[in-house]
Amino acid sequence: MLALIPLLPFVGFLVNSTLGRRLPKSVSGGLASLAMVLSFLVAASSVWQLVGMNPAERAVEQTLYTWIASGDFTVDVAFRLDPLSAVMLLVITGIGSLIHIYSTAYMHDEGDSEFARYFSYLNLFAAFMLVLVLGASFPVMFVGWEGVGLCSYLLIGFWFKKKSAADAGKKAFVVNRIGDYAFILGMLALFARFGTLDFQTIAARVGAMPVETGFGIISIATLLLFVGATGKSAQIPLYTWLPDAMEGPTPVSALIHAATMVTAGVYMIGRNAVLFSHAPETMGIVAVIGAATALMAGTIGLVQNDIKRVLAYSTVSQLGLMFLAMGVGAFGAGIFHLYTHAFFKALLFLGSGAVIHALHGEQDIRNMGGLRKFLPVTYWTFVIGSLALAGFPGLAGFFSKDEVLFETFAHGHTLLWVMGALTSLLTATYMGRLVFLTFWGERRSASAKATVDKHDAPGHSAHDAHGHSGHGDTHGAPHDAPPAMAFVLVVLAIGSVLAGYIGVPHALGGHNQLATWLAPSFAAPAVAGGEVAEAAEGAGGAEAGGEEALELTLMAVSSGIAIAGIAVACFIWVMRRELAASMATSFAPIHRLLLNKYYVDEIYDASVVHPLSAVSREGLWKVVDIGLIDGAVNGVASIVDGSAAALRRLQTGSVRTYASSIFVGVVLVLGYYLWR
Amino acid sequence: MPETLSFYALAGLAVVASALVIGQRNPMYSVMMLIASFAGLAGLYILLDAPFVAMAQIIIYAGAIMVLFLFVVMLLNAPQEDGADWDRTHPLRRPGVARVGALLATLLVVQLAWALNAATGLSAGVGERTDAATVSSIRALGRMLFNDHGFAFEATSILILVAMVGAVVLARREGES
Amino acid sequence: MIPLSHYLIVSVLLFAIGSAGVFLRRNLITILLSVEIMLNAVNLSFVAFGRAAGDLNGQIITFFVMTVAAAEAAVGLALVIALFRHRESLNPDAFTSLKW
Amino acid sequence: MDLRIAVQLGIIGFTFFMLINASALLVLAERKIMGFLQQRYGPYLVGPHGVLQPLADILKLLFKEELRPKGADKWLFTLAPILAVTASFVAFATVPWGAETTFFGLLDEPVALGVADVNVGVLVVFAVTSMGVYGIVLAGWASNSKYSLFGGLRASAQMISYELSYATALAAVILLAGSMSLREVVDSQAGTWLGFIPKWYIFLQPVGFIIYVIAGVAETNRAPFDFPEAEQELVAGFNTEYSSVRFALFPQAEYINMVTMSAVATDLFLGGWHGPFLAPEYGWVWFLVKIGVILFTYIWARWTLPRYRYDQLMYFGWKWLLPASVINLLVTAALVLYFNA
Repeated sequence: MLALIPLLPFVGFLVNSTLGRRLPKSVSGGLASLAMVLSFLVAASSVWQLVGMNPAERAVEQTLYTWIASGDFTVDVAFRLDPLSAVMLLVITGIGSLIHIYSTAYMHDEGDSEFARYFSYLNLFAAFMLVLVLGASFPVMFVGWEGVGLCSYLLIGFWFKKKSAADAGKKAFVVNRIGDYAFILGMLALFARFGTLDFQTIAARVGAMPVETGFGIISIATLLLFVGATGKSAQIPLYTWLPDAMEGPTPVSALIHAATMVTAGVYMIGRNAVLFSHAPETMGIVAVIGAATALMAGTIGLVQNDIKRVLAYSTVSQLGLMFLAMGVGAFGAGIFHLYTHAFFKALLFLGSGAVIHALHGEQDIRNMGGLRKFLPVTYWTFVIGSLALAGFPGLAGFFSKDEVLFETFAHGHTLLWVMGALTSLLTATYMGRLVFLTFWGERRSASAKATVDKHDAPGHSAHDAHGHSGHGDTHGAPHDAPPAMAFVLVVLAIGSVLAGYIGVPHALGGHNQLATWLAPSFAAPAVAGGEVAEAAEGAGGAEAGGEEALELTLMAVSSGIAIAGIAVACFIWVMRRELAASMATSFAPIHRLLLNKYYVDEIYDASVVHPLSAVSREGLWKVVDIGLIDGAVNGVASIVDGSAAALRRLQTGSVRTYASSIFVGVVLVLGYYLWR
Repeated sequence: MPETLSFYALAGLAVVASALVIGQRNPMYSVMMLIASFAGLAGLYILLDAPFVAMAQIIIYAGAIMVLFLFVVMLLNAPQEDGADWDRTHPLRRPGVARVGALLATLLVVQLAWALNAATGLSAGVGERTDAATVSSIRALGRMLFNDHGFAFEATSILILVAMVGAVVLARREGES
Repeated sequence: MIPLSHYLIVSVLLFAIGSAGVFLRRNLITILLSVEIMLNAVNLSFVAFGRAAGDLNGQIITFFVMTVAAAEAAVGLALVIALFRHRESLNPDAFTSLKW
Repeated sequence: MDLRIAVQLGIIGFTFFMLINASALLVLAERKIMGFLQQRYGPYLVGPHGVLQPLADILKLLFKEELRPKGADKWLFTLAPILAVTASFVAFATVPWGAETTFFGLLDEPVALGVADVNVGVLVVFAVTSMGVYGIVLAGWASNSKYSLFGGLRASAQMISYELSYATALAAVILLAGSMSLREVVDSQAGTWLGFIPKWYIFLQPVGFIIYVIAGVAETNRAPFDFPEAEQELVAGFNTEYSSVRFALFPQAEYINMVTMSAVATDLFLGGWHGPFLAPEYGWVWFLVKIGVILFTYIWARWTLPRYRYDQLMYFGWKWLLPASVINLLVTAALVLYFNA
C-alpha cells in the first residue's frame, strides 16, 4: 500500500521516459498528472487510516525486502508512515499534483519529446521525494535524498542548451555533493555509535541515553547530518546554488526549490528530532545558522530585480526560519511553517510563472508594472500569497511564522527572536516591493520592448518564453493565465488562506492540532503512550496560562511588523518612487553589497574553486597523472618492449624449432625424474 | 603360443609400417603405411581384450581420418617433398636444428627404455591379474563413458564442432562468401 | 601371456618414430601423420595399462584421444590446404613468416 | 580331423563360394532385369535364356591383356583392386546367414551358419566396409589419369559422408537389440506380435531402414549415387584405366558389397532367417528370399532413377540424411529408455 505511493509516479516516469516522445503532449502530460493525483489519493487514504489509529502508536510500517544483509548489519527497504511523514506526504503529493497540472499548460510550447522528458523528470522527482519521506532508515532516505538531488540537477539544467542553465545545474549538483558527503559521514558516525541506521532503533537507543553535554559523538554525527541538510535546504554556507537554480522552468522552482526538496533538510531534522534534541550543541548551531541565513537572505531579497530570484531568496530566508525553529527545539513549529510555506511559496512561484508566461519570458520586475488590470487572477492570487508569506494576520503564514517566533522567544533565545522578527519585517517589505513593482503603477515597458529583447535573446525566446511566441499578437496586451494555471493558482490561494487553521494556537482559542498530531514523531518511541501527550505539549510549546499573554503580545508585535513592512514598501515603491533610487545612491556601498549578494559566490570562487583547480592542474594532473601514472604505464610498456625485442629472436616461425624446444623440455623433465 | 606369435606379428607390422611412414618421401605411401600400422595396432588392441577400441581404431582412424589425409594428398597432388632451402637467414632456422631434434628423440627413447628398465612389476603378463571380461564389456564401457566422463564427452562434442567450423573457414578460398 | 613391458616397448618405439618424423620430414602432411603415430603410441600404452589394471579408463581416454586426433586432422589439413594455395609448397620452412 | 571343425571349414568354404557366385549371378540378374525394365530380352544367346552369359564374360576378362597406363603407380595400381575385393569378402565374415543347426543330427551339438560370430560383429562389418573405400580411392589415384582421380576423390568424399548416416541407422537397431552381435540381433527378432506381425525391426525402425538402404546405395556406389564411375562425366570413373582381371575385381567387389549390404539389412531389419511356415533348419531359405528382394530393389532403382548431381548428393547426405538419422537415433533412445524404465 505504502509502496504504491512512490511507485505510481515512478511508473509514470518509466512510461514517459521510454515511449513518451511518441505520445502526444496531452497524453504524456495527462499521464504524469494522473500518476501524481492517484498517488495523492493513495496517500490521503493511508493517512486517513493513520488518523483512525490510537495516537500512541500511529505508524504504518511496510518492509519490501532486505536490501543489505552483511553480518549483523541489515538494511531493509522499509517504508514508515507516521504523523510527520504523513504531513510531508500530503504536501508533496498534493502540491505535486497541482504543479503537474500547472505544468501541462506552462510547458505547452515545448516539443513533444522535450515535454515528455520534462514530465518524466518531474515524476521521477516525485517518486524519489516520496521515498525520501517514507524511508524508515537512513540508507533508504539517502536513496531518495540523492535521487531528488539528481532530479533537481536534471530539471535546473532542463534547457541545457542555455549555458547559464547548464552551469546552474552543475553548481547545484556540486554543492549538493558537498552536503551529501557530510551526510554520509554523519550516517557512518551514527552507525559506528549505534550499530544500526534504522530511525526508530536509533531514536529508542538515544532516548535511553542522557542528553549529551559538551561536544560528543552524537553532536558530531548530528552536525554532519546538518551540514548535509544545509546542502539540500540551501542554508549558510551552502545556499548559493538555490538562487541560480531559478534557471529551471518556473514550475520546477515552485515544486522542488520552494515546496518540497529544499525542505528535505528540515524534514530530516524533524525525523531525527530525538537524536538532535540530545545534542544541544548542534541544536544551537542549527538555530544560529537558521536565523543568520534568514536575515541575510532577506536583506539580499530586498534589492534583487529578477522576480524569481526575489522569491528564491525569500525561500532561503523562510527555510532559515524553519531551521531556527528546529534549532530551538520547536520541531512542530518548524514543520508547521514548512507545511504552510509550501502552499504560499508554491503559489507565489506559480504566480510569477504566470507573469513571466504573460510577458513572454520577461523576468525583470523593473520592466513590469501595471499588470494588475491585465492579469486579475494572477494578481489577486499573488497578493494573497504575498500576504500569507508576509504573515498578514489570519493567513497561513501568520500562524506558522508567529509560532516559530513565539517558540524561539519562549525558549529564551531573545537575540534569535530579534533576528527572526527583523527577517519577517524584511519579508513583508520585499514582498510588498515585489507586488507593487510588478502589478501596480503603469507599464514601464511596452510589451514591444519585452518581445524585442526576447527576440534578441534567443536564449530567452527558446526557453522561459512561453506565452504565445510565434503567434502574431506578441505586441498585444499580455493576457491572463490559461485555465489550467488559473485553476491551480486559485486552489493554492485558498490553501494559503486556510492552511494555517489546523495550527491555531491555544492563545486564540484554537488547540494546535498539528502539534498534537506531530508530537509522537518527535518523541522517543521508548516512552509509553501516557507521556506522548505530555511530549506533545512540550513540542507544541508548553502553553501554561501565563504564557498566553506573552504569546498574544508577540503575535500582535509580529502582525504589526508585517503590516509595517508592507506599509514601508508601499511608501517607498508606490508613493515616493524616487526615494528608492535616492536611498540606493545614499547607501551605495550597502546597496552594491546586497546587489552582489555579499559577494559570497566570488568569495567561494577565490577561496575554494580556484585553489582547488590550481591544485588539480599543477599537482594532480601535471605531477601525479603525467608523472606517476603515465610514467608507470609507459615504463611497463617500455619494459615489455625491450624484453620482447630480446625474446623475438626465439620466434623463428619454424615449427620444427618449436618442436625441438618442446622436446628439450620433455627430455629435461624426464631426466630429472630419472635421476632422482 | 599363438597369442605370442600374433603379438610379435602385429607389433612388428605396426612398428615397421610406422618406420616406413617416415622412411620415404611419397606422402601417398606414407598414408598407406600408416593405415597398415593402424591395422597392426587394432590387432594389438584385440589382444588386449579391447575389441571396441580396436574397431573404433579401424573405423575412426583408418576409415575416416586417413581417408581425409588421402583426400588432401590427392587434392594437392604434391607427391614429392620439396627440399628447397627456403629462409635460412635466422640461425635457428638452419637444418641443424632438425637434427638436434632427432637427436633429442633418440635421447627420449633411451630415457624411456631406462625408465622401463627401472620400473618394476612390468614383467607380469598383461592379463594375469584381471580377467578379460572386466575390460572387454562394451556395456560397462558405455556406462562409464556416459556417467563418469559425461562432461569430458560433451566438451569433446564442442571441440568437434569448433574444429568443423574452423576447418570450413580455413579451407575456404579468399573472396568466397 | 605377453608382459606389459612388451606393449610399452612397442609404444615407446612408435612414439620415437613419430617424433623423429616430425623433425626429419619436410612435408607438412607427413608431419601430421607422424603426430598421429605419436598419439597412437600413447593410446597403446593407455590401453595396455588399463588392461593390466583391469580398468576401463584406459580405453575411454583413447576415445578422447581419437576425437582430438580427428579434430586436429581436420583443422590441420585445412591449414595445409590454405598454406599450399599460397606457396605451392608443403615445406614447413616455407611458412616461417607470420604474414605475407 | 574333428568332424565339427570340418563342418565349420565347410561352412566357410561354402560362404566364400556363394559370394563368388553371387557376383556372377548378379551380373546376369542385372542384365536380365535391365532388359525386362527396358522391354527387351537382355542376354539370351549363351545357354538357355542366356544363363551362361556370366561364364562367358569371366572367360573373356581372364584372357584379355593386362594394361597399365604409363606413369601409373605400379604397386598401388595392383593393390587397389585386391584391397577392394578383399574388403568386400572380409566384410561378410561376421554376417550370419542361418540358424544354428545340427545338420539333421549329423552333429551332436549345433553349429552356427555363418563364418564367425563376434560380439562386436556390427562394428566389424562397418569397419571393413569403410576400408573398402581405399580400393577405389587408390585405384583412382594410382591410374595417374584425371578421370580416375576425380572418381577416386568423389568416392572418398561420398563414402565418408554416407558412412555417418549408415552407422547412425545401425546404432538405432543396436539400441533396440541391446547387442552388437549380429546373431543376437537376429534372434531378438524371433516371434511375432499379436500372433501375425513378425517382430522385425523394420516395423520399429521404418525410418532407420530407409536411411540404411539409401546410405547403403551410396556406400556401394550404385546408381543413383554411382558418382565414382559416372559414365557420362568420367568415362568410367576410378576404373577407367583398368582392364582384364584387375578390372573384373571391381564389379566383383561391388556386387559382393551389395550382397553384404543386403545381408546386413536382412539381419538387422528383416529378422534374418526368422519367418513363418519354415522350420528353423530351413531358415536360410527365408534369408535368401529377403536378400533377393533387397537386391532386386537395388537393381530396380539403378535402372529406374536418374543420377543425381554431385553437389545434390553431398547436400542430401549432410543436410537431410544425417539429421534424419540422428533424430531417429535420439527418438529411439528416448523410447527405449522410457519402455525399459
